[in-house]
Amino acid sequence: MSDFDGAAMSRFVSTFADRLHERREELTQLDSAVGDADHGINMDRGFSAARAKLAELGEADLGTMAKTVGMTLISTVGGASGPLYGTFFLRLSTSLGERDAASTGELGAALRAALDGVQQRGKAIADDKTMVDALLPAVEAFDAASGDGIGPALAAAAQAAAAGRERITPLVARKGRASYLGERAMGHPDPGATSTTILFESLRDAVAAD
Amino acid sequence: MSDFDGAAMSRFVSTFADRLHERREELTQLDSAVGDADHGINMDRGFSAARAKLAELGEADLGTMAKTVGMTLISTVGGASGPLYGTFFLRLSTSLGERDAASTGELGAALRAALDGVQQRGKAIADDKTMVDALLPAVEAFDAASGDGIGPALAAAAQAAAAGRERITPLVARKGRASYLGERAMGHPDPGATSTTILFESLRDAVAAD
Amino acid sequence: MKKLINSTDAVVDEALAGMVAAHGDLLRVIEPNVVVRADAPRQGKVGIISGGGSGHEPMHGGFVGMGMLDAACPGAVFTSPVPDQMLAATKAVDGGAGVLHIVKNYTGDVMNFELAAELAQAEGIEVTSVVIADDVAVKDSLYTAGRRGVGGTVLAEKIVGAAAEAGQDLAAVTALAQRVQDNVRSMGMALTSCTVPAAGKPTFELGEDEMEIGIGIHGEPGRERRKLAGADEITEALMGPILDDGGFGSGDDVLAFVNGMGGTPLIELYIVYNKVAAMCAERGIAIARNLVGSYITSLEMAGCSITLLKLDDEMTRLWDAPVHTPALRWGA
Amino acid sequence: MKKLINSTDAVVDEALAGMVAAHGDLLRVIEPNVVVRADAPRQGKVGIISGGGSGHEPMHGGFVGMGMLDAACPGAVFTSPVPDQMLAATKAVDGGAGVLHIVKNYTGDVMNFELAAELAQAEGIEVTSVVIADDVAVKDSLYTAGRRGVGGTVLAEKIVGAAAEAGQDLAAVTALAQRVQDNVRSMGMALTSCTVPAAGKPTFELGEDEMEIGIGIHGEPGRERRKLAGADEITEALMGPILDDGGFGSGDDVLAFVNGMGGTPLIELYIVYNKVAAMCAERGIAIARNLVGSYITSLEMAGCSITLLKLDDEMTRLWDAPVHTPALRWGA
Ligand SMILES: Nc1ncnc2c1ncn2[C@@H]1O[C@H](COP(=O)(O)OP(=O)(O)O)[C@@H](O)[C@H]1O
Ligand SMILES: Nc1ncnc2c1ncn2[C@@H]1O[C@H](COP(=O)(O)OP(=O)(O)O)[C@@H](O)[C@H]1O
Ligand SMILES: [Mg+2]
Ligand SMILES: [Mg+2]
Ligand SMILES: [Mg+2]
Ligand SMILES: [Mg+2]
Repeated sequence: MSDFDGAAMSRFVSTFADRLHERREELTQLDSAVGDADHGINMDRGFSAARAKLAELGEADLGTMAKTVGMTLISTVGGASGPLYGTFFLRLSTSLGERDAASTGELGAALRAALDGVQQRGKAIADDKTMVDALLPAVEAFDAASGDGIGPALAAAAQAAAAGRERITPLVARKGRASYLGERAMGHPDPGATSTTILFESLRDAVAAD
Repeated sequence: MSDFDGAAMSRFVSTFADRLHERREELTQLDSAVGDADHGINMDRGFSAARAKLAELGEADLGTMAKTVGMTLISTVGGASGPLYGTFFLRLSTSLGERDAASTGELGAALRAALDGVQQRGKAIADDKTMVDALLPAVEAFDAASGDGIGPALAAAAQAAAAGRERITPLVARKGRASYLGERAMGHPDPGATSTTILFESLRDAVAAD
Repeated sequence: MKKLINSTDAVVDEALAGMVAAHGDLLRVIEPNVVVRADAPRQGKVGIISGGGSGHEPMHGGFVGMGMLDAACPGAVFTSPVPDQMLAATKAVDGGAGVLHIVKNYTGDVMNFELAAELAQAEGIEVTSVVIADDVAVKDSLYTAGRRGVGGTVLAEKIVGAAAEAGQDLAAVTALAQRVQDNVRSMGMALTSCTVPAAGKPTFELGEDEMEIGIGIHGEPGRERRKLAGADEITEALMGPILDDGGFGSGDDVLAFVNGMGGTPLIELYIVYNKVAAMCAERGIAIARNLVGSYITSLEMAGCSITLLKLDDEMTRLWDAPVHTPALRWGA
Repeated sequence: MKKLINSTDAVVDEALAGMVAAHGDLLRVIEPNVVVRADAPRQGKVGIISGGGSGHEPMHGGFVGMGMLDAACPGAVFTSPVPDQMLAATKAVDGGAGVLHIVKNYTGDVMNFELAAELAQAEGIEVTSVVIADDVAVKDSLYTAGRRGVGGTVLAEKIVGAAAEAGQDLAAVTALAQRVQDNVRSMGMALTSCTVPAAGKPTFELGEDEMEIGIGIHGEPGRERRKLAGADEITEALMGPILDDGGFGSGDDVLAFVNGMGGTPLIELYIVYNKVAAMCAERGIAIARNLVGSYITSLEMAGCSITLLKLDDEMTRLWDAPVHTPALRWGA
């Protein structure tokens, strides 16, 4: 299995866009229960635009690709997920820079930078019941498994994201709209943690498909 | 069986008020189908007020009693039925005058005057599908049977009112709100013809109860 | 039935009390339930009054104030008021120059206003009446109850109110009201029924994919039930009869009024207005003035109505004149 | 889903087109979907902008015009706008005196406005932001997303808009906006859910005898589901937390704002206002100004919110100052 390159980045974004489109209703439904019923719509709109922009962009280094995705998300999504996922990709971009391919370690550092960006932007910490609770364990699992190579590291990350999402489902939310519900949010999965889980599954599968 | 006196008038209004109250929902339901869903409410409001006013009035001649009812209806009902039923009783009043009791013939003349008043006020003719289609045959049946005495004459009137109401149910309405519906009113009984039928049944039973 | 009410009997009285609490600078309520302009009667000014069943708010009480109505008579929900109210209103606003009754064409309204006018005239007050009958969903015929009075009423009250405020006499404001009536056409539709509080359940039932075209403002069913359509198609279905019947055409100046029925939010009314504007533009009809909002409603019914009024210079000037009422306010 | 729309994707664009068609004298729309006051930028005047998801009409686009907002940024339905919009708005209204962003406190709105402010500042425009967070249904806490911005936003936009119109500088209008925020409290409730067009079904389901207390304006469920109650009891349930949290009491002058959520007719709002007025009177609180109507809505949701603002003389004077926008107009 090779490094993470432009083709992998394209497949990743494209796979994620497909799955968001397929699961648009499910994500919106989760957001109905604890929020404003738009998360699936927002993510679908943003990533279908990002995929189209990437296609327009053609060949480019990883940083430029990630920046294109991040800027597109910020300009098309709105809501909480626009700046958060936008920041995620902009930080990936800064970290990956002009590289055409990233090693497992470099990808891990970029994901870590992305996590930091999301936390700075949204000020959520662990157990606030947000996408951070899928993202943070995913990044840590990736780091822990990165010695085994990119495939296993991404598999571990995806699994950790899903586990994080499950883990926080019983909690009360402290950030995002679900926080308005108080105890009524208990037992409802977080929409953003769900889409972040799909993100890591898409990343895993995009790389594995190589 | 005696003439129509103040006690009979009281029983008549009171019986009619009771039945309107009991059948308030049914009348309103009929008005939902072809109008604005208030006929039962209107009639119940008006006749419960009229009954109370009659009780306040105490002993009085027939004209004063009918006038009290008519004025109360005009002041409390509104809608189409307020002026129409109000006029009905005001014309009864003028015709009955200061009598304490009316013969069968006198009652027949008063009912005829009431019919004329309703037609002048509302400008409806036969087959416009309004209360006139119950009132007009009732008055004619009363006249035709008045030789048999007040009881049989009122029984004939009540039967004719009910038959009139049935007869026009299939028609298109030309007056009242049901006229807005065009052919959609066909097959729906007219609310006002229904309440007029109840009026004659109440009058029949009030006199028979003597 | 889901409503913000306390009891079905108290709806009208409590809403009137709320209006007085909110707009005591503009209006007061006198017995028996008449909303009267705070400074009425005004000597020498023609009094303009209207009235009808409640459930159409802000009409008519919300139009009482400077430059519009001098008094409004709210009946029970969807039930025309009683003559006592119109008589009290007429007396309360008479400043010696006579009183115009603006009456929506419903059998009950017409008869009750007629009785009141007779009583007021008997007391020596000069009264004229103009009946508004602008609803093209109903066939115009001498042999029936005729057309309903709907959206055109709002426009008539504003324009005639301005004329009376400007000092026009009874004959002039009466003729003007009739001119508005002759030049205005409306039609409405419903996505959902409303529920009369005292009835407790919806006046009609509509399937999730159905709508009523040609409804009035009393929850009465429309002329026709159709499959639900898009806003543009609905707008065409309403505008077609309005344009035809009113003979609106190239070179006309109109006032276009898109009205919500009570349960429809403003965002949807603007979508309808967008199509109204496009249809007028295609036909060379200039929308010189417009009004978009819920001004003549049918409780919580979802739906809309469209009204077009062919304007002349005087009507336009009077429309622009200052008005200060709870529901319409400008220039003041 | 029963709505007067053509397609779920076109809702916002067509409604904006309708607004421009209706109110071209007051506003225009520039790319990327920004509603801008017709005469912006005005040299030397502080620009006031706001924005948020669509579905709350007339807020914010309906408040663009003389004496209120210079621009509004409508996002997708219930989705905060993107920074490109606020940046374009900021540039379009900047008259050299800086621009104030009035932001409702939702994570998305705050982050997107923040990004825009950073970009605008990078382009040399002075930008300040005030976050409105007046919803007492949500606990005020540093460790959460904090309170939502609801009805207080309308009042802030009017008052601050008047100050900017009067020539106050950026520091002054910013401080004033903060003063409004510090003195305003709101709470809302729903009788029915709304339906996000793109979602196609109600955001939540409520039984025929249930209501949600403590809802926001995005169809999010409230703090608590209760058995349906009468208007007075509902008003008490909303007023209690507002009065407590805001410390409103005897001798205070307030602006009382009873707001409809989109599907509730005016007659019901007056019933609620009647109780609000009674409760204030009991407590010696003087309602110096009031507003009753649907100004910050949640699509076709039935329900209401109540807002109280403790007024000082300057706020009262600015509230009374002329305003000419599609949705609020007086003195002009
Ligand atoms: N402060 C925050 N930090 C991180 N994630 C957040 C924060 N606030 C909200 N989120 C995430 O955003 C998701 C909601 O996204 P979305 O529905 O698109 O935005 P909005 O709440 O503006 O409608 C939540 O499920 C949560 O995971
Ligand atoms: N012009 C008329 N002449 C006689 N009866 C009429 C006329 N118009 C309506 N009605 C009667 O009135 C009834 C409706 O009464 P009601 O529902 O109380 O009044 P509204 O139509 O004002 O709501 C109709 O069913 C009809 O019988
Ligand atoms: Mg959301
Ligand atoms: Mg009726
Ligand atoms: Mg009626
Ligand atoms: Mg959102």
